[in-house]
Amino acid sequence: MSRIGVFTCWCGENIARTVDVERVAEAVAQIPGVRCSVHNKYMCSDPGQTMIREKIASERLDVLVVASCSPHMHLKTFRKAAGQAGINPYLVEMSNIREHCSWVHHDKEKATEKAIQLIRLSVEKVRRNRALEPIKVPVTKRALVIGGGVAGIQAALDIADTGYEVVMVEREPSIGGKMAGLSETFPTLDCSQCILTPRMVEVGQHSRIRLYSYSEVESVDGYVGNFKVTIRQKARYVDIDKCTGCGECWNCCPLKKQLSEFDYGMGTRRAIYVPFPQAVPARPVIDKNACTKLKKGGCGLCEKKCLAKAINFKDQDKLVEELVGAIIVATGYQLYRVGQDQGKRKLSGYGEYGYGRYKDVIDSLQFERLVSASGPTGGVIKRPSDGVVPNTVVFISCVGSRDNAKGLSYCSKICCMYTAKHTMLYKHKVHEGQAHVFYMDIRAGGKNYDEFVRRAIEQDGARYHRGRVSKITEENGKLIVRGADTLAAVPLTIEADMVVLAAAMRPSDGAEELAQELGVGYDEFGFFSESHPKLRPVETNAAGVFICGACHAPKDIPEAVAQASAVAGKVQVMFGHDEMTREPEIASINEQTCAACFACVRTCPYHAIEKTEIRSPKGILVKRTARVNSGLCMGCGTCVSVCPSKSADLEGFSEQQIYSMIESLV
Amino acid sequence: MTTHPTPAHPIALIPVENCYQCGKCTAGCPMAERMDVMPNQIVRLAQLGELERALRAESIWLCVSCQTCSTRCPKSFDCAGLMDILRQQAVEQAKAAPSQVRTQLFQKAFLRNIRRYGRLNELELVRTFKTLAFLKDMNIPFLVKDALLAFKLQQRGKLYLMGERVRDRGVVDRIFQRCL
Amino acid sequence: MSATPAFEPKIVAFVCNWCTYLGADLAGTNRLEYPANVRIIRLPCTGRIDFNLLIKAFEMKADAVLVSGCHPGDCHYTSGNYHARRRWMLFRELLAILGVDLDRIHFTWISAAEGKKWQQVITEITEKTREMGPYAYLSPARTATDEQWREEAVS
Amino acid sequence: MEIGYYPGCALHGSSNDYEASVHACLKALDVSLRELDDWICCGATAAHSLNHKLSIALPARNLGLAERDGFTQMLAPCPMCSMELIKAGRCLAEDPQVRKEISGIVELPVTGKTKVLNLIQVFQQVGLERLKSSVKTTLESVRAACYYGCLLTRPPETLQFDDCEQPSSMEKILEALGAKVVTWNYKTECCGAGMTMANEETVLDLSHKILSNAAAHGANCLVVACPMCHVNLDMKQGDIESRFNVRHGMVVYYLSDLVGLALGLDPQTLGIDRHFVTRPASPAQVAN
Repeated sequence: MSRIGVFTCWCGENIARTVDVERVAEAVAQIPGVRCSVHNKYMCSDPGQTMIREKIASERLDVLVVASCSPHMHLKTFRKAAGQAGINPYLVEMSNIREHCSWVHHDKEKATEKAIQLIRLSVEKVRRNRALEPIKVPVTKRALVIGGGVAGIQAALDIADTGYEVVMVEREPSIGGKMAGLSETFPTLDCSQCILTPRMVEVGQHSRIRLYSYSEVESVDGYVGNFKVTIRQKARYVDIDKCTGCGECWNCCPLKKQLSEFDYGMGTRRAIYVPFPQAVPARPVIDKNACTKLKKGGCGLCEKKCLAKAINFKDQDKLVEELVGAIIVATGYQLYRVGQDQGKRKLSGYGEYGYGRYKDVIDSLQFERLVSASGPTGGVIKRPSDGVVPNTVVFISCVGSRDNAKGLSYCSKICCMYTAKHTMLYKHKVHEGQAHVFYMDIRAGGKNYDEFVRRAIEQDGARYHRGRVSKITEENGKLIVRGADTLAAVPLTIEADMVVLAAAMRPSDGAEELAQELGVGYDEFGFFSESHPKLRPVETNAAGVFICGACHAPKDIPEAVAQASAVAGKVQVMFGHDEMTREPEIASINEQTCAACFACVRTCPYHAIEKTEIRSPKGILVKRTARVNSGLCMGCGTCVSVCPSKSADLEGFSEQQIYSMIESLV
Repeated sequence: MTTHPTPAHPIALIPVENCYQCGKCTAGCPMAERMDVMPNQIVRLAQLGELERALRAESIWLCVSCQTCSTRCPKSFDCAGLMDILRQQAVEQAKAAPSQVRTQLFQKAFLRNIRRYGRLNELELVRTFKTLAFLKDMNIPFLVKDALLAFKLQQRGKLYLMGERVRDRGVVDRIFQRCL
Repeated sequence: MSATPAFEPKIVAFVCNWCTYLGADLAGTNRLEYPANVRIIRLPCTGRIDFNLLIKAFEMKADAVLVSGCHPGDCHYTSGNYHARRRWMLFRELLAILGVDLDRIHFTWISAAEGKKWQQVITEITEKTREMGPYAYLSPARTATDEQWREEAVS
Repeated sequence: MEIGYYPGCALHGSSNDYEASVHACLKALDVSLRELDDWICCGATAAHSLNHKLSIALPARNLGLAERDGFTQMLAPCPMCSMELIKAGRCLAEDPQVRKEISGIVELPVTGKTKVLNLIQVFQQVGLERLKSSVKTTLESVRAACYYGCLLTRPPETLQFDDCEQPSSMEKILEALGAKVVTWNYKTECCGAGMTMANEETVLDLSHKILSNAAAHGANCLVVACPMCHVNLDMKQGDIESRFNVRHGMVVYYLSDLVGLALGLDPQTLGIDRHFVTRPASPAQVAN
């Protein structure tokens, strides 16, 4: 029989105002097994914790219930206090009589009655708790970074510079991500490539970073500290070790008119190409959907020209395995494809803006390439249809963002800023030009951000109209933009030469599949979920998996970089230990009673249950059984509820405990 | 989701607070240029509970019910539906803008017409409408304006001196009685 | 008027630790008042819900049971809530056969951000259950031979 | 194929050319129309502007008649009628309370289960292949601007027909008949609809823009599937021309006119000679 101590907290007035704490303590003292029932003004305070420690000693208590706030608030506090007094931390439970009782009820009688019941429930549970030890697992001190955009680069360099190895996987032929294609960045207007490319080179040359470009994560097995990652290296048809990057091949390729992905279709490339001159690795790739040799067996000119013999038309996808202890997801974003198929998520609409039909209606990333000095026009703003410099440009914000009907309900956060930047860059290049912006609200929170927007308006003369655009049509080479200026309360039609749509930020293609592979939560839009929005912003609910950058939510470069460094810090903390501990409240299988139906194996979301065989010393099969891998089990308990033979159980939430909790409610 | 009208719809049931005043309704409205109060302002007035001004606005009578606003609304707010309700209330409360009286008279004449015959009797509709309008504004050119049109229609066999009527006119009248 | 106290239904809520429990916490933080009739049993995940638990709750004189977890796609454990829902589909017939009044079982998804929804759900269920009146569930196994059972169990 | 038919007031009035065209054309395609017995007016804009309940009840009466007569599908060639009927049908289907109340008002049990079709949908049911194979005279010289107006596609959640911003169903039919279609900007802009009488200025203004844009994009005729659009663009074209001092001379066809011509029917049968703006006598000359 346990000696149970119950400690009821007043939480100042917070609990005591509606719950008669003294009466609770008296009532609880009557429960069989309760040796000590006391109360204190602030149980979590130093005097409160001292009281707990003293009572443990004086009453020889061996299990505790603290009735105060939510266990999410202070369970760790009280378990630690109990641990210091020599009680196994897992023999402490909490009753939530604040959030679930005193704060939500006004009737003192009922609230007091409820508090007593809640404590009784915890008492019934705690007396069946078992002493547990945290699970220790070894740590492989290598990190995987998925995604080589600015966030991934920052995280990788920070971790590698601390002395740990990093494996980076980038889907595209070069790292650099979206930022590599940007022109100048707000609010300082510094050149994007100038600040990014040196970092890209660092990654490419770092002795502790192994870069897999043009590769994707195929599968992830294992658990925190011990992941086994399979990486698919897509056939590049160029041996990047032999290749010197001399450029003979892409200069001789006769297929000149391939639309460049890097330029978002605004420029062209060859069938063998380096996406952009500063690419890392600065090695070409062959577009198998364009190359004549790969499609029909002709040409082969590049192979003949290559002195390094690096071209390999027989190249195939390769799978490689890497062992890592932590995984960092930095898969970034893509733009809402205006008025076009958005893949699975049935986002449709914006037929009224004519994107895809009118050549001079472009999206914001395309505009970035138009103003970029390294872009297809050499930084001269020429509209796509006829190469004429546009005299009037309309910028439309919130395209897809904040549009529940045809798009996404959230704000993409950075569009207000880059649209202001676009108007400035445009004005700086086309002095006579007029920029119009249709906006709903200007969201320019951040250091020097609002000043930046005001500069666009006051100095560079961008005309801001508060209203959405309803329709764009094309008439005699002009785009007729029908909007409204709600501040002037007028409908407003502007004849523009070009229209730039600030399309919403969405997670990259494949983000959801990756989230599922990693066991990380994601929201309805496909953005990865953090473990706690305030206190664990870069961790996920899958231990050992971290997130940074726009895969988590729309964010700008400074924020993505800050998050990336935060992730690096978390990984360094993890790698600072040779072993790591995990919560021991996990499932177990009674192998004696297991009927080997393996329903648990099929339902376990973590693939943490394996089929095993018990053999006699002579190797004769005694029985087959399921077995929990304690490194993988996260303790959800799904196996317990599906087990027909009741052989599965969960520490901390055992069958016995839950049934006796229910029984205590009589 | 767009709210579908139900037979009883006090204005309080319309989720006007869903509108975030982006102005796309005004931007796309074919009639906005002629309106005294913009569609988004009409919604705004409804949000503020300033119905008086909305009910007296000419705009609600200029609205052609083309539904462009409701169709493109990013919040799926049924602005065209709100216009309907405001029109109904404006008539009920005798607040309809005097300058737009013709539209009201036309619609009243239209309903009177179908109440009587069950189907539209175009010639009689024009006659009723013109008479009502004339009694209101004594505008002779407007009264006789479409006389020539009648001739042209007749030439094309499109003019029916006697319109159709339904057999069960009783039920039509009773439907009107129950609804009005 | 009458001296008999109003019927106060007993509602047992099985909630997951990561969404609904936190949603209820949020209701508290925001001081959203609701009837005191609910007793929360915290589970790691609704995937842990075994439908025997529901029967047990009704045997223990619960008048209504609520099962609430994370929204689809939001499960802390990736898919526990789907398992719960799938099993509910399978087991509801069985519960009906066992004589459980299915109208007294409620399923919802309440996220950690939905304190307001928790308040509404609890208020609605309490009101509904109050209207339905007390529930005296007797499992078929227990009805006739309750005593016998207990004896057997003891021995 | 037999389907129910709700002509609506316009087709039994000054838009009798549309009715002639629809009848002749569908007959040639072996679609027989069974007119709803003793149908009443749908109430149109007047009802939904002045009395909401009436705007449900009037179409609901017709839906009740259709259910009584066992119609599963019913063509309403006027988009105003079809929209009102569909809207009422949705209201009825969604809410049992409404069903009960309205059934009482209209003195007929009504559930809203009858599927109401616009003219384009009937052609779609006939099928493009069938249309293609029935062509007797290809419409080679036709360069049509297909005009949908407001009510064929809006409100989209209620009507669930075609893309409300870039509809293409009429184009597909005309292309199957060998006609050329032009890309233009005013496909779904409003022509002023039922305001013809009460607010003529507006109608002339809006319709003028539509006619101009169609011509600017190289169309030699407009194609509509709405009697009100036809009134505004055809009958009022003279007024538009004198108001804006321009010469449009734009022939405005009903969709069924062009289908009929392609099927070898003569313009008189299709009622084309009753249009205000006329030119052609034979299909070959349709668009000269």
